[in-house]
Amino acid sequence: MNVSIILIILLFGALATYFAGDKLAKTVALVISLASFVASVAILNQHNAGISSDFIYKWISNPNIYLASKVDGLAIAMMLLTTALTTIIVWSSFANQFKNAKGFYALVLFMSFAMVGTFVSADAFLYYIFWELALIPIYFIALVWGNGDVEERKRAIVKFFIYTLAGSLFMLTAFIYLFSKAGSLLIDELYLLRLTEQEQFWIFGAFFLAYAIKIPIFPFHTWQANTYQLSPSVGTMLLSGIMLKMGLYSVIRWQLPLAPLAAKTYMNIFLVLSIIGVVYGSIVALKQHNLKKLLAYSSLAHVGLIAAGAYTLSLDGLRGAVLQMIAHGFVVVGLFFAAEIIERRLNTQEIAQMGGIRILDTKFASMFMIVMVASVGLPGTFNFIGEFSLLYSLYNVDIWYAVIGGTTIILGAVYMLKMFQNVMLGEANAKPFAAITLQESLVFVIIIAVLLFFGLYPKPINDLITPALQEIVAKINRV
Amino acid sequence: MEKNIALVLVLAPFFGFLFNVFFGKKAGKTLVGLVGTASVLVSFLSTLFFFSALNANPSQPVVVDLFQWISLEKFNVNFSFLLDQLSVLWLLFVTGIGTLIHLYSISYMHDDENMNKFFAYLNLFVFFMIMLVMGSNLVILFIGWEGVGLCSYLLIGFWYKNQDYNDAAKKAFIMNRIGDLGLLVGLFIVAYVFGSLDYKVISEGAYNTQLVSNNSGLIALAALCLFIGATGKSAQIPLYTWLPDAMAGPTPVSALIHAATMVTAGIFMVTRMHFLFDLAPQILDLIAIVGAATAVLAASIGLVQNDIKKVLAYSTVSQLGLMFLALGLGAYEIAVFHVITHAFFKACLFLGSGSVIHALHGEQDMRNMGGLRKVMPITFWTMMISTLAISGIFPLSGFWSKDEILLTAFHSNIPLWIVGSIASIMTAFYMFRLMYLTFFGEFRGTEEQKHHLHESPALITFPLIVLAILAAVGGLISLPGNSWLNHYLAPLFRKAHEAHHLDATAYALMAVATVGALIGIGIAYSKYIKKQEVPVQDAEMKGFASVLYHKYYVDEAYDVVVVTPLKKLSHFFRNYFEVAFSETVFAFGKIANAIGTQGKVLQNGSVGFYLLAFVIGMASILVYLFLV
Amino acid sequence: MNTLIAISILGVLTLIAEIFNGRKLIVPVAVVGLLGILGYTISPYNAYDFFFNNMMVVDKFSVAFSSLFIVITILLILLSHEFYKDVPSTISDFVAIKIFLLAGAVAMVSFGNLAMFFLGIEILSIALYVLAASKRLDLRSNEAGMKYFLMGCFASGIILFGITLVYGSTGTFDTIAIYQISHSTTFPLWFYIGLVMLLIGMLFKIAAVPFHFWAPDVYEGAPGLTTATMSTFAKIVAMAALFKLITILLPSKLYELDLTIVVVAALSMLVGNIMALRQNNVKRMFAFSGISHAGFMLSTLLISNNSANVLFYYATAYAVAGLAFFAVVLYVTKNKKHETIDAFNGLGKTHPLLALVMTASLLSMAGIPILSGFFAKFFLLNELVQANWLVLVIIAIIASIISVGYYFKIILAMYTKSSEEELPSVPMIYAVVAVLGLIINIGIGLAPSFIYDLLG
Amino acid sequence: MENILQAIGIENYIFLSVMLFCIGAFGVLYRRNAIIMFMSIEIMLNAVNLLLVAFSTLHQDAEGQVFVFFSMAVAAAEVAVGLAILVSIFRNTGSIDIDNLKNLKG
Repeated sequence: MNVSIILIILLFGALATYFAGDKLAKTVALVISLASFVASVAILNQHNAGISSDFIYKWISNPNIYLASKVDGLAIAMMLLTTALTTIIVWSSFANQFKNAKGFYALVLFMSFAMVGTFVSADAFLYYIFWELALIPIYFIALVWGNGDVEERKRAIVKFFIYTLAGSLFMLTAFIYLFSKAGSLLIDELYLLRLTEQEQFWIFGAFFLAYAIKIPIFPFHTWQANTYQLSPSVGTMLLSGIMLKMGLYSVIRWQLPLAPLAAKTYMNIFLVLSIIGVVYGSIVALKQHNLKKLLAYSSLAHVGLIAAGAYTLSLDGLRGAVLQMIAHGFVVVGLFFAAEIIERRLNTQEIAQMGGIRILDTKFASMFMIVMVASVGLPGTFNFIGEFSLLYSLYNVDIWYAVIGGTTIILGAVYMLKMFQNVMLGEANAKPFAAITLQESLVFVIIIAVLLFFGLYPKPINDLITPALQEIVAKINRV
Repeated sequence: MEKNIALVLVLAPFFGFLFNVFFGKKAGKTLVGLVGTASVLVSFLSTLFFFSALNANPSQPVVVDLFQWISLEKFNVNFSFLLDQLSVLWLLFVTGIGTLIHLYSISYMHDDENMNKFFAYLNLFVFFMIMLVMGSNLVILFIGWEGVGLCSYLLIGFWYKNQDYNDAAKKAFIMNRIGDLGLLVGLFIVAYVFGSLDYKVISEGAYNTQLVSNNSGLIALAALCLFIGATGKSAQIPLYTWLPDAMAGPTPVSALIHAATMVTAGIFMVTRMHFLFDLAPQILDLIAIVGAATAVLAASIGLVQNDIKKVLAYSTVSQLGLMFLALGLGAYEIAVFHVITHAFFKACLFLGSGSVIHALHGEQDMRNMGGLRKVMPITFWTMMISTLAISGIFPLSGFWSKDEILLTAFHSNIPLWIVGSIASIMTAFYMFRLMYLTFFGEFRGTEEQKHHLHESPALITFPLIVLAILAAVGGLISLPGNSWLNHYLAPLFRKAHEAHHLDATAYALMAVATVGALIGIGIAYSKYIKKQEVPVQDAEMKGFASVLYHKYYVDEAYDVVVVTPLKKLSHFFRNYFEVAFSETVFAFGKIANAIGTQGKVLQNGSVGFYLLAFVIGMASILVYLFLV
Repeated sequence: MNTLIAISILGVLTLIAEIFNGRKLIVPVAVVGLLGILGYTISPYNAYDFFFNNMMVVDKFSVAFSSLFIVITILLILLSHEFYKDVPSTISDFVAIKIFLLAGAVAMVSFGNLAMFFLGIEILSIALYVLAASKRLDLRSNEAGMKYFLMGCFASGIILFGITLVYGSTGTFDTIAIYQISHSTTFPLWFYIGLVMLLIGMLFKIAAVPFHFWAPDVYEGAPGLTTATMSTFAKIVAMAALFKLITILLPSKLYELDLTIVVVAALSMLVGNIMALRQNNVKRMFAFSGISHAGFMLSTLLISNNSANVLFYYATAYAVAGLAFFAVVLYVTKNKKHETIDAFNGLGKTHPLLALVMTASLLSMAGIPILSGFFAKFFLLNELVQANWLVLVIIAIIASIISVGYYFKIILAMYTKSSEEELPSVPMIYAVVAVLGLIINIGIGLAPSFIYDLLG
Repeated sequence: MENILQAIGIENYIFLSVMLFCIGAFGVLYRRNAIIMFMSIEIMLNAVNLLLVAFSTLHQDAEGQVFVFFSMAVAAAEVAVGLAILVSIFRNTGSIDIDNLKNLKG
């Protein structure tokens, strides 16, 4: 069994969902996403048993392009993250009534398909195709099923699309250039290239544009807050939980090993930008009145730290980045789901109109609280492991990076606690707040279980990703 | 066997927590209290097991290695516990006092609708505190460190309907996190220098002269960072302002977390890492100075506070300052000694004040109390003993521990001794001021309150009595000249710390200290018993008293220096930077659109113009290709 | 060769059918006939033949492009059936003209003699003048026809002058002979001047900047189906002819000429896309979009390897997307005077299938993967990088980014606005053409080699 | 024939044709009457025809002259279509001034 089975499940699952009709769509989507998750686990088992799940077929002979996948521990980890989160996200949306649900869930699965594809591709061309494909569904999800004023939404979503596409096209140019050098776009053959520093600089820069916009790294983040705010929660979760990780993953898989010289020479610039993002995102988050926007800026801060870890080029940094990517994926989905739960009941995202929810629903408050403290990296949660490794790797580069990047610990607590206080605490809200349903709480339970389990016992993930990351570090250090 | 008991020790409170969270509502209040208390008691009993084992075999600390936790390139962090003299000692009073306070809470919190939550949080706190103390490396300590911070946050904001309480909780968490960052950076430096975060490895590294001399700068920096962490948790200058605010929480919380256990974590950590601090004498000096300054600053604020718990809070800050003074002087075991005695009498005082507040249905302002001595005899007498102890009256526990600190200070640095002594005199004054205002004179509250005055039930008074006894006799564990504590802790320290001999200087100093305490008491007596003064209303406060009452305006200063600029910055970023970035991206689109709009003018519909453009285009191509 | 004859006969037959009252049969017969011709054309795929003293040359290039033209014509004729429903009396004329257009197109890609080329281009042009002005009561149509006619004649004059100069310098119209002469002896400067004038005339036909001004006006004014014909069919025919002219006549690569082409291509990409941003009329917008695609296709002249393949793939992708696009546009704007974007409001809800086709076509033209337009751009840019024209690649990328802006205007209208009026039900034939376009679009995206390797 | 061509020189024929061509082109550019524009275009085409014949003679090759017939036929067809369009315009607007045709722009 090779990894294409997951892609097939998701792609045909998307079609099946569409043809299942509006009523059945979400059930079918859930089954499909669950199936893809099970298949991912099967791939994981196969990987642990030492059996390769790669595939390679010739696709286009002229120019030389393959349908190829490389399923190492890193790819499997990301694949598991994607399929698990897709399942959770689909499940979390069960209480929502979408118009044209069949289209909606088909797009969700299609997006998942594209993201899995991005993570497993071993041919740059295939990778790029998946990378771009992932953009289309989220564009429609945000546009058609989004909330807020239509004109404002159009402005924000189109900006998001064109902006990210613009970045990606420069990446495509870089790949084309690499192809002209290597005669193939298979990742292993690209790794063999010996590029001059000048060439690497431009390639690194082109990649950076694509990834910095996608991740996003300060100051390329301007699409983020509005898009998150205006997308439906499912879209926001997909974007923040998985799609951001595509950028970070690509930094690790493509950007650093392909242009190691440039990475080493200009490392500090990117570290500084990433760390500015950490502080800047946190500070901007302090004064947000919109819950989803606040979470968006917190996301900016968190991914800034992850990116900084990746740009340290050290094993600790990369490992911390991957761990934190996974942890952040779950946390951010949990946070946005909390926002969604509130929005379902109070019909607002404005923090000023919330408050006093804890009295009305203590169960929800507790679960929200756990996810929140996980997001501020409390030890014992998964996020702490990632944050610890990341900050340690930053320290090894320069103590000031660790200190300034570490302010996220403080500022994160500031805005998160403030948010929690204004949203949940205080006198009871005048508006009624229906108790959290079993279905909703199950989502939280799963997320919390993941966060706590891996917070205490991250070894399985660690063992999974470390060999792959060691290989990548070796590639980075090959010059 | 040992491993299992250690796990029981750690997990018992956690199970208590789980029980209270999931079944607390259904189980009923009695069962909640029972399970909560019993789980801590189990831990206490387990600790006793280790204590006896350790006494039998002092050189063999128990190490419980569970599993590999965080892996880094150069080292791994294991999930493992270390039960040596220091941790067992700490565990003893954490779980011991914890049990008493749980017991106390059964009655104290009985009327609260969320009693199960309260016990859950309290159990969780004990769990994290045990982790903090028992961890065999700095990262496990850090789990506990942040965990107790979280519980502190939850418990301070326990009455979450009141946003002021929530503010206080938030403030506590955030100020702690500032310290935590310091601690974290300290961890990184230690890991970088010693290649591990395990206490054992670090301590071995610390005695490796080669390693140390190569990294002396970094080690000092590490010590500084760790100390910054300690200032957060243990409420020292400059991060002490959260502790007085933290009194928003229920009183048992103040007793357990904000007096006896959590706030001593900083001292624990410094003692734990003493080998590192020993290598950085300049940082030790700094610690001593900060400690002394905190002691006197907090004491002076305590002089004029009217909220009974605020007085105790500032007293705690001040006493913690004294402990840091001891640490800074390198007298770790003396600091530990004071931690223990302080835990006894301060817990007793807080619980006593809780008893008073309970009797007055939530009244905390001492101006509205008075004359409670007759109505609440047990509360009065237990508190009196503790007050005498904290004031350093012979032969109660506080006398011995405080005296040791001042003695050490006198031997190494006279100005520090003077500062410490002033703080002690002030302590005696404000504690007796508290006692006089609360228990003597006439009752100044409403008739309604007066009608309901009563002594607290046995569940409340029993812990008071136990703690009062401990506060009275606690000094026995480290008498000058024959210190059991020093002997017990000796395996921890490579260079032996001998207890001070009782020479003439020592006796003289004891006398001076006692006289000082008596002077403080005397002033309080003359002011509040003889003249029957009652502190004036807030608005009438004048001069320096007003400055003191407003805590030197430190909160306001922090507001101006840190909080407001941060808010302004956030505002500025949001309203200008964000807009600028956004508009920059839009600008590309706008430019293209603007060109498009202008271009429409060219597309004017006139065939003549089109042909002209055609000809010009053709001509320029031909000219370029054939004439240039 | 026989292809051309067969097509002409078919054209005449369609006209005759009118006499025998066979109107209803015209479209089916024409389509079946063309399918037969298509099969006949493809069958000797690897043929390399000369006819009538080299007047016609049949090679892979001509066969491949002729087949493509035939396919496009079939689709256009299918659309005619519905489009001219209101004026059934003229259907034979319009079908016949389309078939004659095809004859001209085939001549333009299989010429072996400049006379044949000239005839082909004139057949094509004159047929288009007629089509453009075919709504004779509509002033806009008249204006479009007139503008196209005037400028087209002017361009024809230039082309003719260019042919004359080439003839003057070499003494023959035969392309093979010209090629041999140009490689063996030296000859006057006229030759190059002639060649450049030919090039300029053809640049006008493909609507490259700065010879593009006619295109938006004519596209807007002409009847919808004619616009479709001009923008998809005529553009790629002209481009193929230009490509063939340059490759067989230009003796050696000239840096200056390449640079000229680069400038023209870059300007076309940029001007086309930027101007399209502010258009509100779909046809006009598509005209500007076509200008930018002309720029892209023009860049194939710069590359040395696989250039014919790239052009063929690009042309196919563009034509397929364009036809599907117009199938939807024709339906949506059926009863409207102006083809504004508002006409698409709410299409996503009322006709999800058509909206999907439209979206796919637009995304394909914008170059979003898995659709064929992406591969077309990828192949092109890939070869451009190999040919060291990185500057043009960057400009192409920027142009692509801009293009997304206006393609999305239509998508936004379809999915975020709600329609004010009821649209009539979808004519079967439009849906068929649209879906066919979509299938081919995705199909050649999934298996690009099928098209890309055709020309070897 | 040959002698005349040699006597006059092919260059002069080319100049003449180019001049005629340019005159025609300028005519198209400057005049706004559609009929006159048609005539100008005819001048352009005929200039080319002239040149073709000259080259044909130069090369002693009949092809060029044959080509002229093609070109004349094509020109006739073009003008026929053009006039038809013009008639249609005249019916609609009552004018043949090309400057009236500015509805399509922008």
